[in-house]
Amino acid sequence: MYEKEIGMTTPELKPNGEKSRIGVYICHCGTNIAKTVDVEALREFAEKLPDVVAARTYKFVCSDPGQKMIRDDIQDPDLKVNRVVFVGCTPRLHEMTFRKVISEAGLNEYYLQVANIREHVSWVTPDKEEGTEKAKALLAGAVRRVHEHEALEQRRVPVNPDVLIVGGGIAGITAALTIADAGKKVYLVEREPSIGGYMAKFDKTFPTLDCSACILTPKMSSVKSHPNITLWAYSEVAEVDGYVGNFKIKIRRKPRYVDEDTCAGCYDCVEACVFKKPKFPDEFEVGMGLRKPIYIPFPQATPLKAVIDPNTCLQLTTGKCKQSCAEVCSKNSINFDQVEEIKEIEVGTVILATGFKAFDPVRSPEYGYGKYDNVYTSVEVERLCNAAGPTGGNVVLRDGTTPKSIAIVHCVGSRDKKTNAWCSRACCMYSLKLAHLVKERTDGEVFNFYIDMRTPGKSYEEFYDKILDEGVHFIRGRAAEVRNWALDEAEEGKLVVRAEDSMMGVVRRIPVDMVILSVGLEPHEDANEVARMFNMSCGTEGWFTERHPKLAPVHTFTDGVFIAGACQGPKDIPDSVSQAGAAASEVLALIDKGYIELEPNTAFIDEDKCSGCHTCIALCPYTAISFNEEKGKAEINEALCKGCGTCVAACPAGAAQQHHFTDDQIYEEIEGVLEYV
Amino acid sequence: MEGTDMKYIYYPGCSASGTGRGYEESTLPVFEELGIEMVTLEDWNCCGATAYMSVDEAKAFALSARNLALAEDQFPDMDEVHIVAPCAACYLGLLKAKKYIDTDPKIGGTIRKALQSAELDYTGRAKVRHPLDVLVNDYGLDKLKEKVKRPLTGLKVAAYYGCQIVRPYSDFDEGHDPQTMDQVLEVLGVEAIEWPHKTRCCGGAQTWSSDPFLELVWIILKDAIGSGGDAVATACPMCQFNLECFQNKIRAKFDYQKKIPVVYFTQLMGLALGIDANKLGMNRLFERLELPASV
Amino acid sequence: MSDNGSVKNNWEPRIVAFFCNWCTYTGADLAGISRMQYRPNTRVIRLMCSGRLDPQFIMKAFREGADGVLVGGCHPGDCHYQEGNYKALRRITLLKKMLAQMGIEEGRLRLEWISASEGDLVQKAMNSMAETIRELGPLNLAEIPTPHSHDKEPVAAGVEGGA
Amino acid sequence: MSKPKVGFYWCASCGGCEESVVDLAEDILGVVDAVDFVFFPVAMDFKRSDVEAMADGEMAVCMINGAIRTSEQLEMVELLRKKSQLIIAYGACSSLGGIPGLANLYSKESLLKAAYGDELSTTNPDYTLPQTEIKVKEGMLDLPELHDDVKSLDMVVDVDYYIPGCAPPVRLLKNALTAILEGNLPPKGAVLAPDIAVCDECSLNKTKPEKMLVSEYKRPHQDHIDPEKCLLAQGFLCLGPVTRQGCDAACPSVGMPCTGCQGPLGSVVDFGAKALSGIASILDSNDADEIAKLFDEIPDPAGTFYRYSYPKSQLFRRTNFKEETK
Repeated sequence: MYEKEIGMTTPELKPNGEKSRIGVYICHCGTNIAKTVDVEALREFAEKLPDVVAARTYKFVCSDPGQKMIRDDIQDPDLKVNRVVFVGCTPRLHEMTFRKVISEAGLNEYYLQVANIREHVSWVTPDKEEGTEKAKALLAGAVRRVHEHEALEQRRVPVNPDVLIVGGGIAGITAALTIADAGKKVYLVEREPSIGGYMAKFDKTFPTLDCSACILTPKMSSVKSHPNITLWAYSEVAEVDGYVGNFKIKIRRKPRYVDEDTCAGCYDCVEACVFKKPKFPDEFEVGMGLRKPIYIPFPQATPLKAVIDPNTCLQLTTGKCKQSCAEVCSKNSINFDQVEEIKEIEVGTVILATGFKAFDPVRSPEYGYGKYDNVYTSVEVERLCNAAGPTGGNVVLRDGTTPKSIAIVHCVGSRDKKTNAWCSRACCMYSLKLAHLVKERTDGEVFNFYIDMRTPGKSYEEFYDKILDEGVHFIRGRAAEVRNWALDEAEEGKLVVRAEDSMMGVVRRIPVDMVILSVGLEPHEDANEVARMFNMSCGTEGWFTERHPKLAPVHTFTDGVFIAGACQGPKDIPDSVSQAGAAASEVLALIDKGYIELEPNTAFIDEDKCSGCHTCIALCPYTAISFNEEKGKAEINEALCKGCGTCVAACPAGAAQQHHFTDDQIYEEIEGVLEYV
Repeated sequence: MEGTDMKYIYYPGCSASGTGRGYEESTLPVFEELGIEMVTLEDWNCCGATAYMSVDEAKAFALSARNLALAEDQFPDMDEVHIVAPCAACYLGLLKAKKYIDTDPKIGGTIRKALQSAELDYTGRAKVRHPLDVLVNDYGLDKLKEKVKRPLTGLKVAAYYGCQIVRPYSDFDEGHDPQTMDQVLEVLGVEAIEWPHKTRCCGGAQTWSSDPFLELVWIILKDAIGSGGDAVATACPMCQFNLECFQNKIRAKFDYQKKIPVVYFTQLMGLALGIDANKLGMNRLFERLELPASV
Repeated sequence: MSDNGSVKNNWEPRIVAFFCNWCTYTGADLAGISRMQYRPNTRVIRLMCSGRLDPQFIMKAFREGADGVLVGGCHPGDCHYQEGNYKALRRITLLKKMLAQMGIEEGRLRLEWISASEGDLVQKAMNSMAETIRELGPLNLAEIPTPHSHDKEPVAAGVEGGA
Repeated sequence: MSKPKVGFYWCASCGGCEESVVDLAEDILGVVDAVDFVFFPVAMDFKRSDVEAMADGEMAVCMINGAIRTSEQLEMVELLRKKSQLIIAYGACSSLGGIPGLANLYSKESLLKAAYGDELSTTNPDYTLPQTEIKVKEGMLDLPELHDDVKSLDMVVDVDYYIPGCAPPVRLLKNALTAILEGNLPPKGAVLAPDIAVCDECSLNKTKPEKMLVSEYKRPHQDHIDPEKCLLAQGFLCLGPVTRQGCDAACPSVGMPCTGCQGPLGSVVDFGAKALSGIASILDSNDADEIAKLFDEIPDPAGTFYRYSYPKSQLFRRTNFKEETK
């Protein structure tokens, strides 16, 4: 009963019992260190420290001979060095190098400690005597610390080869096909009833003016037919759990009220709907066209399935409808009782390709959008230009007449402190494209109001030249306002764009029939929630933050989660596609490797000491700590733990500890840096 | 007491006793009627407005800063001292000075030094407010509605804000399509007409010097009238002056026959609150305001 | 312990710094790479995150002869581990209050937010910390009495300075 | 064979430790059968001379409670150390310095001034302070001298074992006695109580929310305490998570927050600092000003986190510091 009832403080045993035999290797780093630190004095000092069996200096310890020097001491039958202190540059430079060196010599790589006397001493301390003294302190700290080091192994967790891709725009589609073609299983989740994103709305794409549908729709259908792709449209990510290699994700599938498996997309139900005429603003047509409560977003929609809008369907709103859609459906696919469904999937990696949102120009009232009928957004005009659009490709005003003069206002919701400070990158080019298309379709006068013309990209500038030759007018200066008010007869019944022409240095009033606002690209409102769900972050503007703006543009700070396309920042189609490719290959690289290596400096719980006080649990930013009810103890999932040690510092019982940063290791270092100098 | 439980400092500015007299003569009784307590800033000085600002910014800031410092001095134990500056130029001048002193260490340093030499100190407690801001955001339109004794039903007014009270430093209303004055007018029973030139330039001080600027005034008047306004309501002595005094010249220059009275929004408030027109300085108007029979 | 009791002219403050690996430690490396010279009084101990900082470390450092302790973490919102620096902030705020009661001047414990790109701030912090401590003088903790130290002379004598 | 001899002595303490012996209730008879009490000032009439008369190591064990503050206490414990094979620091004061230890936050001078000086409750016009000797008609008498600081027992003599608590729970006393009688003692220096915190044996622990975050700290008088819910979760500053168990969570289980009398766990080197870390970490705020404001509700951190262990803090105490005037 005794030990059980009276547990007690026993003096700490050193890890793995054996006695430390420490080797200290001091680097001159040419003159980088030797110049302001007396390395010889340092060596003599090191020799006298407890358990130090070898102390050597060398010009460049990181060089092959230097590395050999260390290996030899470890393997020397008399010296038997079993702990190594490297005294030189910052551990952030060569810790890995020397870990490799000592493990090659048969020592566990974590029996190494680095004393940083270059960045922290020789380069910042002019006085040699002072520098040497400080170096001694740091060296002693390292010697005392390495004494406490324990043998550790890097941990490997297998990577689940399945992949989740969020967002079915051109980026998501490209990534999905690339990965699926490589033989991996892909879940593609899209919020709208059909994939395709913005590209599906366009008529032509710059600078080649090739038909958007012609290049996109084949990809969409191969997504549908691909054996390795599970496509869930009209669905959203509801919950994310787990970590790189092993995510557990819940997908919310919104009810279509149409059985997706049986629906043939034959339009019979749409024809049969009790609403004889389309009556409600069509989302896909961004309000330019109308649809019925039951509809198919567009002819090439993927999946090509009907969907019922619960807010306008008589049956679903009032419960009173003769349900002619259901009657006519030969497949009995209509199901008014359909409810939301939650799918649980397990994947190893995730690509977010959630894209962007077009700026809502109501936020820039000076342009009169929503006030004047004939002020349109660029997206609306994309639909007007589209042969499959509401006007069959004719660019006409709301009253059906063809505009004789059109103004295209650049940078609406871009490069504007009042709304969005950034350049939306794609607008100049798509404005040029629209200029071409509306001119071609209306033969009217087209005026572009721009701040700067930005055409960086293969054959973009050439495209600009082409449009110039077509006789489109360009006025350099941000448009101040769009008003329906006439100063003279010429302006009567027109929209007047007022802008400073900064080339001529005058304010100009240009009366036109139609105004097209080239709206900028914005992050989605819920970008931050999505980021939080995946434990990553958004910049202040709301774009997803990449791990490194230059060297890791598709990585995020959450391992295993990648980003592609405009969700990372404004992008045109070519850039989105190439980023999607990059993200896909990062994913494939991880899958191909098959496992993830984790630094072993994770936290762990000494169960005998844990009283189950819960202090640590809420402190973990990675929800790596959970409470084991039957044991009544906290548990740390080492695969989730990133090794910050916050829980360790907080644990009131000292039951939580961190490998490679244990209390004892740090106490030793504290004593070391203070005791001898 | 009724009104807001806040206490405000009133900054008249030079125009209040000059061309803009009608503005003060209507603002003070209106605020009194509403029970909004307002005491005049003691020993106030020029706000350093537009002209000075363009000659010597630092000195202009210093002038404004002195007013801010005096205000803090006058209410030593308030966390925030709210200065109400009806004149758009004063409002902008004080606001601009405050912004730069608060945010630009260099300017802030210089100005504080200058103040110290006069044994004054500006801590940042002073806030600059426009009457519209106070009415809508502190006092509240609902409360104002209760106070209306004589709704100005049937009167159509073009609310004209001018540039200075909505751009670029103030944040109580939208910079290109402001609404606060329209809201106040609607509460008075007035129909605030929809028109695009609410914040268009009135020509500022230039109307004196050269004719082209008359066109600016003309655009505003023409649109106000064209959009069906019986009157233009302003919140700025300069705007009021420009829009009112040049109507003869404009009629001559652009051979345009129509006239329109240009009043301060506070004068309309006074009328709706049942204050006698002559006590609101409306007798000073060149173009008398005819109230519709419905009132 | 080495002698930190006597304030000679040549007395040099001894400061222990706990820097987080991702921001402040890297910032200190940058100071080095940029050859920014500063006083050598501070000895840096690397933690992965300022959130690992157990107040016991600070007490231990004082006991072992540090005259001051400097803590460096990422700026609020920038923590590599999302929120570790806030935990450090919570602990140090309360600890300072407690140390004051124990007669430890506020300046002897300092928390600084310094990012990886702010080598100049490391230099500043190192110098100004050294200056603060120099003005405050040595910490002079009483030796912890032991039966043996007590054999020599009544602990009381050496220890009590009084107010 | 003769029964093992046992001594019991008190230094700077309140007498509660003695009471805890009485808490043995009828079990005390068993104890009296098993051992001889040869020194027990509070209960039996033995004199210092009786102890001096003993041979060295004659006592099997001597339990000493109370902190060391006077020359007399020092002499006595040194004497007892000689005469006893085992010395057990009994209770919080002798193990850690205890409540008296908080006196180390102040200088002797200021304490005397407070006690004998011009406090409202004191009438001492010519400011007479405790003397070290006094003249009576029989001659001069020595009086104990007040040391400058308060020490735990192990700061003045070697201590073999510790029994924590204020006062020690009877269960720990029983276990210790049994262990001694059975000769079944752990290695020297052990604290004779389980090395795990109070929460582990606290009935309220299961009521803790999964995520322990506290929006504000309250003192018991500031709000209604729900005795069915974890006190810390309610925002009452309970030191159960830091404090060594053995008390059957006596206080929390009746709705009073734990104040830490059972002292630190084995792996803790500074009770106050560790307690502070746990308590500060779970305060649910990231805003510097708000954090400072919320901690105003802990007006006396030193007295809260070091209530029983100040002399055992890593700092022991600062010399030559300007203490805050009370």
